[in-house]
Amino acid sequence: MRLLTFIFTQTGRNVLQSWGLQLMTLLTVTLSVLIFSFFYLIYVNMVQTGVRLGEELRLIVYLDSGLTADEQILFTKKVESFSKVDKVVFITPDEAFAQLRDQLGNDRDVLEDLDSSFLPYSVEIYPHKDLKNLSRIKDFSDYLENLPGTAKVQYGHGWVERFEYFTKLLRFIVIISGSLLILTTMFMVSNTLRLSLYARQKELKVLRYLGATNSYIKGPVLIEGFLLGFVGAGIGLLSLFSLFQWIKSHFAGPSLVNLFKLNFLPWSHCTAILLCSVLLCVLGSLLSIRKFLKI
Amino acid sequence: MRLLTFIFTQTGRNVLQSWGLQLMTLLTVTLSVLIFSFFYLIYVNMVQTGVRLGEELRLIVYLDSGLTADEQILFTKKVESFSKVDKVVFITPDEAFAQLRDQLGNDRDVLEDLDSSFLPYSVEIYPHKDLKNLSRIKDFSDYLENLPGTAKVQYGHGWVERFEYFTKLLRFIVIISGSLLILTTMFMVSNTLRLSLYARQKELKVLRYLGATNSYIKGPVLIEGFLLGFVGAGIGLLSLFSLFQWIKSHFAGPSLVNLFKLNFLPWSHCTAILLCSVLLCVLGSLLSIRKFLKI
Amino acid sequence: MQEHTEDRPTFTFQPSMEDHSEGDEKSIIVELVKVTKIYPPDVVALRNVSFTARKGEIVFLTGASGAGKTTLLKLLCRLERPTKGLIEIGGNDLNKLNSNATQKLRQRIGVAYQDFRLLPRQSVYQNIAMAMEVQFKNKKEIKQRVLELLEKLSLSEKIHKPAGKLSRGEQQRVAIARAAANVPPLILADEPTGNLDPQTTSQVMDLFHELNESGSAIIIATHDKSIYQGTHHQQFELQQGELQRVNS
Amino acid sequence: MQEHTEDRPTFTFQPSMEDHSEGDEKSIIVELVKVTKIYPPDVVALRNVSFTARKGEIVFLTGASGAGKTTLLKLLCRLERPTKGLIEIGGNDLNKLNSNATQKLRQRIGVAYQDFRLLPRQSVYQNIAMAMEVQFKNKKEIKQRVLELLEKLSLSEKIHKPAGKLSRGEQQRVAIARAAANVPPLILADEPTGNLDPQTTSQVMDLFHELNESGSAIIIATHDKSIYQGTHHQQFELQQGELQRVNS
Ligand SMILES: Nc1ncnc2c1ncn2[C@@H]1O[C@H](COP(=O)(O)OP(=O)(O)OP(=O)(O)O)[C@@H](O)[C@H]1O
Ligand SMILES: Nc1ncnc2c1ncn2[C@@H]1O[C@H](COP(=O)(O)OP(=O)(O)OP(=O)(O)O)[C@@H](O)[C@H]1O
Ligand SMILES: [Mg+2]
Ligand SMILES: [Mg+2]
Repeated sequence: MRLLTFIFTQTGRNVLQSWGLQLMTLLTVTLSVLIFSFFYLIYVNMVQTGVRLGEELRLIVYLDSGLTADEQILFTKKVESFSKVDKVVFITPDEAFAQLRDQLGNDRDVLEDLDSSFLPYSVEIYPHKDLKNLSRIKDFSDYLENLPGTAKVQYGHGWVERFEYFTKLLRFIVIISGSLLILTTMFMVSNTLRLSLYARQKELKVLRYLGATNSYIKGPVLIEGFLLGFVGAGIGLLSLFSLFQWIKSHFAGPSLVNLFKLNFLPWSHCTAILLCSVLLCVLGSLLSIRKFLKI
Repeated sequence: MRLLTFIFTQTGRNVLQSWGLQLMTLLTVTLSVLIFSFFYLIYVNMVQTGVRLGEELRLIVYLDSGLTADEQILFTKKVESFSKVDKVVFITPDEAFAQLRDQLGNDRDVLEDLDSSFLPYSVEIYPHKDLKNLSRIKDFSDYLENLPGTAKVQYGHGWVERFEYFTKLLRFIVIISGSLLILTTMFMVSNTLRLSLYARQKELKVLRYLGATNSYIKGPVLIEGFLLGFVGAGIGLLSLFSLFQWIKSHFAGPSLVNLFKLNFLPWSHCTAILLCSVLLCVLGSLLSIRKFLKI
Repeated sequence: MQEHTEDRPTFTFQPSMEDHSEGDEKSIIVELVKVTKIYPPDVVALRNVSFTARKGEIVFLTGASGAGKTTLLKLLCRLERPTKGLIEIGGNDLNKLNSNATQKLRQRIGVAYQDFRLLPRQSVYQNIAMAMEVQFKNKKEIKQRVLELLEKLSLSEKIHKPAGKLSRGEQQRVAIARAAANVPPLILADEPTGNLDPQTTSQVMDLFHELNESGSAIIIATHDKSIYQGTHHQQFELQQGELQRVNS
Repeated sequence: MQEHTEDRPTFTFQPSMEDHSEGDEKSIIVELVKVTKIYPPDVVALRNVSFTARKGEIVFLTGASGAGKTTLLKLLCRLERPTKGLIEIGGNDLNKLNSNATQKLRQRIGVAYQDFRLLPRQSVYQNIAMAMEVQFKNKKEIKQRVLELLEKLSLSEKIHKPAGKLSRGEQQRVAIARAAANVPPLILADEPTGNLDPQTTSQVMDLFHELNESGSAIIIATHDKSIYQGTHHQQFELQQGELQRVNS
């Protein structure tokens, strides 16, 4: 009991005595967590947007105009049975016409006075998630091309390529800046810990000379490390949340809600970040005083 | 002359004696410059892509089908005289038909068996750069709508909105992460300078006690600051360049070359970054020893 | 203190402990057997030193500058390890102590270092109290003891001043007060009067004698003849690392 | 040195300088007039101290611990500023010196601090050489002088050891050697023999006498009677901040 009381008194005293340094260390941790989680947030949202965009990918098979209704259904069944396909939708020329009108958007006037008869029957194929990859889609398209009854296979070449390229680039940038940042952050936190160590090594040494036990020295350092990690990460995450809310309210584009729906990090991730921060700070603190326990 | 020799000897000695710390400081500066210029590079490329995309923006005015050739030319003149317009292109139904085919891409089959006669005459208007802003475009479109002879004004609502939204968001993210980083970096560099100060304040004090003049103390610190800023920023920029080259060679998507053409920072910007780094390091170093000159 | 009984070192002598023999042979507190200390690579600070100090004794250690006095004292509180030889304190072989046992041992040795090792930003009070805090003494007891010591060393006025703002002589007395705070069974004082005038020196020596009477063994390394000349205490001289007894 | 002539302070006395009078009155080097030093908020370290030291004199300053000796010496090398009063060194009013002039002044005063102020990681050689390097002496001259001093203080063996690994007495001698390195016109020594045995003390005093003969004025603050008793040198005593002449 006495040990605990002493440890808490000691911690309080340390924090009060070197509050300038403590504040600096706290700020460092806060900034680091903020930056890290900011990038993580961007990454997560990017991946989600990617998934959402990927879901819109489909292949369209135009069927030979000579096919009978039975053959059409047979064809659909055949494709459906293929394991790499999620969903197959059969589309009549009327439906295709409506779709085209939507696709043309404001240009739809060009279709006035036309009817759907010039469009062929077609089948929309939503490929399985694991197929959503440029080269695989290409193979699949070639396969469909060779099926009897296929007139033409079509998918957004350009769109898929562009998307692939763009997400690849973006992921790359996020990963590179992320690693740069994590490197920098670790460097920074360890620097700051070293700095606060410099300020206190004399005190720790003297305490050892006077016979302070390991727990007497470790105790306050542990608690400080814990508080540092917890409060630092807490403030960092809260700032991120406010920032996120602000961005969201600022950029609420109704027409794009679907594509760019921004989500905050789920609770579980926030908790994980908090725990990691606490763990790292405690470990860092303990590591930084390790050499004094050998005196 | 002797002063100079002494200063250089002293600098060399300092660097050799505390090379661990010096290396750490150098690494800090390098990382900071790398991170800063990395973000700057992203920002610059983003803006360039934005400009390139913006250049593709145009409004299309469909003209009343009843207009005579003279009236059409008159209309074009009228729009051309409008100061906020860069270029006006008159488009015949044939040209529009060809364009539409291009626009439809792989869907162009739907236009088979049709001829251009169902399309109206139209005028393509490339607005002035400073008009490329969602709300202004809207106003301009309304204005055109009310011109006599206009059947319909059309522009890529969705595209412009999306683009506006996306670049706004991206710029926002880059600016926020940039400022976070600059904050962190400044914090880091000043921390590191403080750390190296701790290690040397005793020496500087003793030198003052022994009668070292201002220049004797400032000299080596100045040179060290200069070397630090120069070498640090140099390595940082070189790393960025290698990284850039790698990304570029890795992501050379021929089909997208036009849209995502990546450019490295121009020479002038590199030089500016280098100079800023040198200036900051020298200033920081001088500031950090200022208090010793008062002893 | 009760929750710590189990990890208390076997070294448990205390000032109040009864002599186990009650005869003419008092119990041995410090014993060095053929101790050699070589600072790497080749500085021989102590050479084959054997030495014994008993409970309640005062021992003076003299010798030229650089003879090895401080090294000998550092070996006793395990700030340095001997290159060869055996050191026992209160019957414990110092080579066999683990980290926590070493700390428990240090709690029972009060050391006034030659370079003081005070915390310059902490107050005089805090500097002295620290020695008692690490032993979980209670606040009231600490305050009482610190005030008493400061009174004896005429430092009462400086109680709340940071130690770094005292004169060297005042700092030296704070270091001595810290060593004496716990009334430890063994006190090591390294040049305790180097910065003190004769009057203050006698105050310090009075304190040492008082501690000695309450049962502490005291080892004093010094150049100051005035404090050992004409006393009956044991006196050893170090000459280039070799120990010689001067009187008996 | 020639490019520095213009910013050399007007304080230009040198050991070789001729006395300007050649009469029985030697030139005054240090002059304090009614100097009071109060450390904020309320520690009166010196009270109305007036004091004069002349070229080629040795002056001993005694007084109890905390009497103000160190404070007086710190005022002379401008590490502290007086609260009231006038201090002149070599005819320069210390209150009127700017930063660079202060440094030039310090180059002409050798100080052996009570707490040494050596750089623990630098070698003994480097610690002493530093004092000469800041005056842009050339390498050969520096080496020669350092070796000579170490020889005189029996530290030749330790020349390449880091100062932090020396015994306190050895460190004290390094501090003294550093103060003497430039053969400055004024030497301040604060408790220079506190950690030294009698034999080493006499080596140090020999060095001081030698410097004195070559023209340096020396002010020594000390508690060690053996170094001033029976000498003809001036002796002052500080009592709670007030200065009194003991002999003449
Ligand atoms: N950490 C160390 N590393 C290397 N050599 C050391 C170290 N500490 C002391 N020495 C050397 O060991 C010898 C004995 O040093 P010690 O400090 O024991 O002397 P001392 O008797 O206390 O002298 P003093 O009276 O000057 O304090 C000296 O020659 C010293 O230079
Ligand atoms: N920086 C400081 N701030 C406040 N008080 C101080 C400071 N330095 C010294 N003092 C006080 O001024 C008085 C004179 O101190 P000084 O160091 O001059 O004494 P001293 O004569 O050198 O003593 P000693 O023989 O112990 O070295 C002492 O009471 C001391 O506590
Ligand atoms: Mg010693
Ligand atoms: Mg003093």
